[in-house]
Amino acid sequence: MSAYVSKPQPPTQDKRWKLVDATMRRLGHQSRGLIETLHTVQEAFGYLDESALRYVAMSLRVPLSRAYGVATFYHFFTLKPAGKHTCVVCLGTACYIKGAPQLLDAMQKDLDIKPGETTPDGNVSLLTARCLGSCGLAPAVVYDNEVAGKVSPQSLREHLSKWNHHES
Amino acid sequence: MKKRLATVWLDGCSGCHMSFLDLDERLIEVAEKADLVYSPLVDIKEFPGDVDVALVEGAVSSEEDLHKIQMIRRKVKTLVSLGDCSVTANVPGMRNAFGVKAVCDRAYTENVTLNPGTPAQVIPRLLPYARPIHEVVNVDVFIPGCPPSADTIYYALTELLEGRQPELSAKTRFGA
Amino acid sequence: MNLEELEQIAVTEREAREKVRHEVRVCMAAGCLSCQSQGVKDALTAEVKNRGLEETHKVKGVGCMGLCSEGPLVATSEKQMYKHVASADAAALVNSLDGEPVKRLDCPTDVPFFQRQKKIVLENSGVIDPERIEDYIAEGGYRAIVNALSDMMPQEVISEITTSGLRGRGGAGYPTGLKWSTVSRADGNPKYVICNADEGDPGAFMDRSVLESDPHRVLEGMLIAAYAVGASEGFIYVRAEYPLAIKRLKTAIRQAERLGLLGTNICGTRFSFRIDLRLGAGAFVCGEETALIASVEGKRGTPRPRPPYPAMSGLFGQPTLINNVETYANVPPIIRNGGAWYAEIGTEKSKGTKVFALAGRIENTGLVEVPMGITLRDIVYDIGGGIPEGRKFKAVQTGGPSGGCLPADCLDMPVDYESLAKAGSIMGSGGMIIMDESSCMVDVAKYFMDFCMTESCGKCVPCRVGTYQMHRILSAITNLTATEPDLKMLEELCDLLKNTSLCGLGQSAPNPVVSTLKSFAEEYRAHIHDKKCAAGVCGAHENGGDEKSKPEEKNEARELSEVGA
Amino acid sequence: MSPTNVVKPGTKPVQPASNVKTLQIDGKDFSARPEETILDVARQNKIFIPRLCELEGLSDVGACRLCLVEVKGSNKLLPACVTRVYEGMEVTTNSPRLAAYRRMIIELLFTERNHICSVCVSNGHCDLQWMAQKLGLTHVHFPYRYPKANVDASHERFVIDHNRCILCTRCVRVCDEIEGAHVWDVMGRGIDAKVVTDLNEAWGNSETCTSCGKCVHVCPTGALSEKGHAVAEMEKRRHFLPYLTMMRESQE
Repeated sequence: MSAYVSKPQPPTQDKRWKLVDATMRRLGHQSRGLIETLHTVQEAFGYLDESALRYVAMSLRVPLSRAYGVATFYHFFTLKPAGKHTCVVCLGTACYIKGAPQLLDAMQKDLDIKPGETTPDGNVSLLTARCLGSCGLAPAVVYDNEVAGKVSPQSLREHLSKWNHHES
Repeated sequence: MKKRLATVWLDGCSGCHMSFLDLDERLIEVAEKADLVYSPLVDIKEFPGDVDVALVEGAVSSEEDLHKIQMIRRKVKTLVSLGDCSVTANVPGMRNAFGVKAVCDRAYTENVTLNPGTPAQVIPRLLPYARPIHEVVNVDVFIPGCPPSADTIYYALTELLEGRQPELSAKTRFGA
Repeated sequence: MNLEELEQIAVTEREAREKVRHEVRVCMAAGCLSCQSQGVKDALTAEVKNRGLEETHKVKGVGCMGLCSEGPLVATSEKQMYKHVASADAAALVNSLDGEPVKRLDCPTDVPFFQRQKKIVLENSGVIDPERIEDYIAEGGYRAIVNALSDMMPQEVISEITTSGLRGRGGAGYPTGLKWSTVSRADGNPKYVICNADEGDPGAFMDRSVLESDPHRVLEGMLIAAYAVGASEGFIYVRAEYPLAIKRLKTAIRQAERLGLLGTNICGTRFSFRIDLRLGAGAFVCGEETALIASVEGKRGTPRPRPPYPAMSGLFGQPTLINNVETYANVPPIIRNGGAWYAEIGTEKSKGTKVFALAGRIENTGLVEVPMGITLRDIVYDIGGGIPEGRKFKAVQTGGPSGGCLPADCLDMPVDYESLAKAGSIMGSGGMIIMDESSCMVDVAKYFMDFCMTESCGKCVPCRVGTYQMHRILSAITNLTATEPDLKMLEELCDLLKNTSLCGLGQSAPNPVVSTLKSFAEEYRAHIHDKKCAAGVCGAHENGGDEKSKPEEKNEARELSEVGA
Repeated sequence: MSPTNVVKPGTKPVQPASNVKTLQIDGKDFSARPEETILDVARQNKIFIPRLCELEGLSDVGACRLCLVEVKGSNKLLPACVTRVYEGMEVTTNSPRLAAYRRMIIELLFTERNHICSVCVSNGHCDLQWMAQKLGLTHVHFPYRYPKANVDASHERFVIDHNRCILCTRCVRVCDEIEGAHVWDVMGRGIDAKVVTDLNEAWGNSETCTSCGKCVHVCPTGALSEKGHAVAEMEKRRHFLPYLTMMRESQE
């Protein structure tokens, strides 16, 4: 009982927990701040692991299963760390019409990963987005945090090979 | 003119046939109305033509089942799906979530010391899924139950032999 | 802050502008930013600085100019527009300001794409710097709320909105005035105002553009709404996928707070209102108002049955007004110019203008604002410039996953809420995807069903399992393995989902299927009976990468989605 | 018709009826208090309306869609469990159209997971199975999905078999609203949604579960069961629910 009621401690000494704490403080440590807090955790750590979910749930007095339910309901949150690079292929209607499926095919052929997966070496994660809102530039891809428009399978391959040569 | 009746055993435990035999003395009554022209209970090898009513027990699990049920559908006026295996795939369908390979490996390779390996001959090849027969051919009457009781089968059969459509939902259900 | 102080800011800003001889506006909305417009702006700024022209030449980052496919776009105060501008063009552009325009970069503005538009919501887009509140004020911004606070009763504000005939721009077209008046009459304190900026339609980017180009307009619309219904707290629920919009909204809120336009006792009145952002986290269903409310409350975004409607019992059980970005963006001009002025634009039942995002197989992709009642043909061929590469128009998809595909014989139909609904689609939030003969309509229907299946929240049975079953059938059709009974089953499921699903997502999920079945039935028949796809999209080759099966392995076609952990 | 004493959770204890609404259900006249739902009135008067997610004593979610009824003047079908009565309301609880929709919804539930009645602990005591028969279902004409779903038997007394779960969320609600532990919730979404305990850990390791067993007994199918029961032996006991609700309300 007392363990539950006393103030939860961050899982590690990591400074980034201060950011998370700040968000929770701003939201008055209320359960309604769960999603905002998870956004902060995801931004700070790149993903939500069990200890993070537990800490946030305890701090905001949200049942564990509800925190887990929320974290898995929204596609923006991930429970696993992403690769060093991320490649987000937009699958919005405009991009679909203009050849996004072919981009995915190319990715799958070259890297042998499906959307949502990371290459075994942890270098590249392939993600899909429902719509980046860059429909005028269809098909669009986000390389790390940079949006690229009118992407062809060839230009996609060029970009991927850059990642593979430089850093892996 | 007596009706021509057949019973068929696909992938099932034969429990539905046992339940059919539980008609007991009513079998004589049935025999007065219909000739049993094909059945695992009688010694006839070829499925004959012009069958009025066929009761089919079991799911469609193998290439042989598939071939059989398609052939039977062509030769039968009223095809009856008898029992949960033919209506829902039931227990034979429990392998569906795992895939054929895993199931065969478990049965023929893992934990087997003598000649491990899935037999390639004699045994008909399994289809990727064990399926209810109505997913493969058109079915006219459904009698769910595991097995349907003798009373249910009797009711359905007498109605069908009299040319009426039985109303079965009040008499039986999945798992009954 | 009062009207005089506001006017003072506007005057100061305008005087500063007058000192500038040339203004060079570089588009800094997401579309152009993704083609390196930041570099263009930096190059131009450096060029001006190097030549020591900072006094007379001003380089300004502005919002969306509309023609996203030609970006980066640059415009000058001399009304010259340039397309595909690169950093290397900076010197040439600066030279041209006092001479001849740069011919090779010229983007003509006397074409229908610009001429046929009527800008109300987008009036400041591409003109003002979205990160400076003074720029918005100089264009008459915040005058509507300051005026309303001093001269109008809340009831009068609502009555102006009612007179204007404004209807919800999020899709369903519910009369805005009626909604406001319901919330204002509802018992309960506090009341909330929510702005739905969770633009989730795949193929729509109107709201993002408004937020990125003119965020203060949305804040002012919300302020007016809050005053009208008696709310003291507001939330903007914005997609986390829109980082730039979020950044500009945060800036805008901070600036408005600093000037006392947000906060307590605004303009010295008893009206207080604060706005907070809530970030969406990637769930289309959160566009549904009860799901959105659940999400703002920090819960899973699942809808609940209505009634009670949010107007009576919404956020935290309190009366809540929810409108979308474009609806709020229409409010300041209506209050400024009067409801009657607005009601003169558009058709009898659909007033005002609508912003559409044109995309797909069309020459001019980008953002356009047109009066209601314009025909689809005018939008596609005149404004949109028609279909590229001399191909033939096949269909236009409106309303996203909740909408439908309209064939060529609908082209002369006026664009308004009723006509679109009658034709089997919906206005939706404003995405318009144009398709030519290279698109297979069954494949398009499958694409939208895939979307609805993954976005289904899973609460109600018809939507959760029905979308799965429909997607399975559509996959079979596009794999050329489906049979006639599959088609019958598909129609049954359309009817079931429409009539029994809990929320709008499930109820409208069949629309893309129903509309393509109606207008392109022969394509379905060709797939099922002749095993042919005229567009060459379906069949042997894998598309979308989501099919594990090959056509010859019919029995494998059923996907096995992992449920177990 | 006599008004009932049962009060839905989530609604305030009712003041003496200030006004009474009269309505018609299937052509017969009834009266009800304004806070009552169509289902309340139907239940008091022994009119059958099918439903699976609803359970007396728990809050209503309107999720299974089986209780949809036709109301004159409304172009939409309305869920009886959450739709309040109003004066002059005319309700039709059954029609060929409603019957067809209800059958399809039950069929969809059967296709969603692996419901093998013949080997289920709840065979013969299952709300889904019973409802299917009641609605005249003899087979499922939509293809089955055959998902791979797991069974968690880590709890010392109980088992959850996800093959049988229909996501009615009764377990989630009873644990939250009655027991107050909120061990259960739903994870994921759409067809991949699933009930979980805590952070999707083994039930037996749950720090929050009080092992009270309420979830097991409100579960409509064989998804939640007590250990030690063979096929068809798991009978659910739900009499505690209205009692607990009543006692809780009398304390307030």
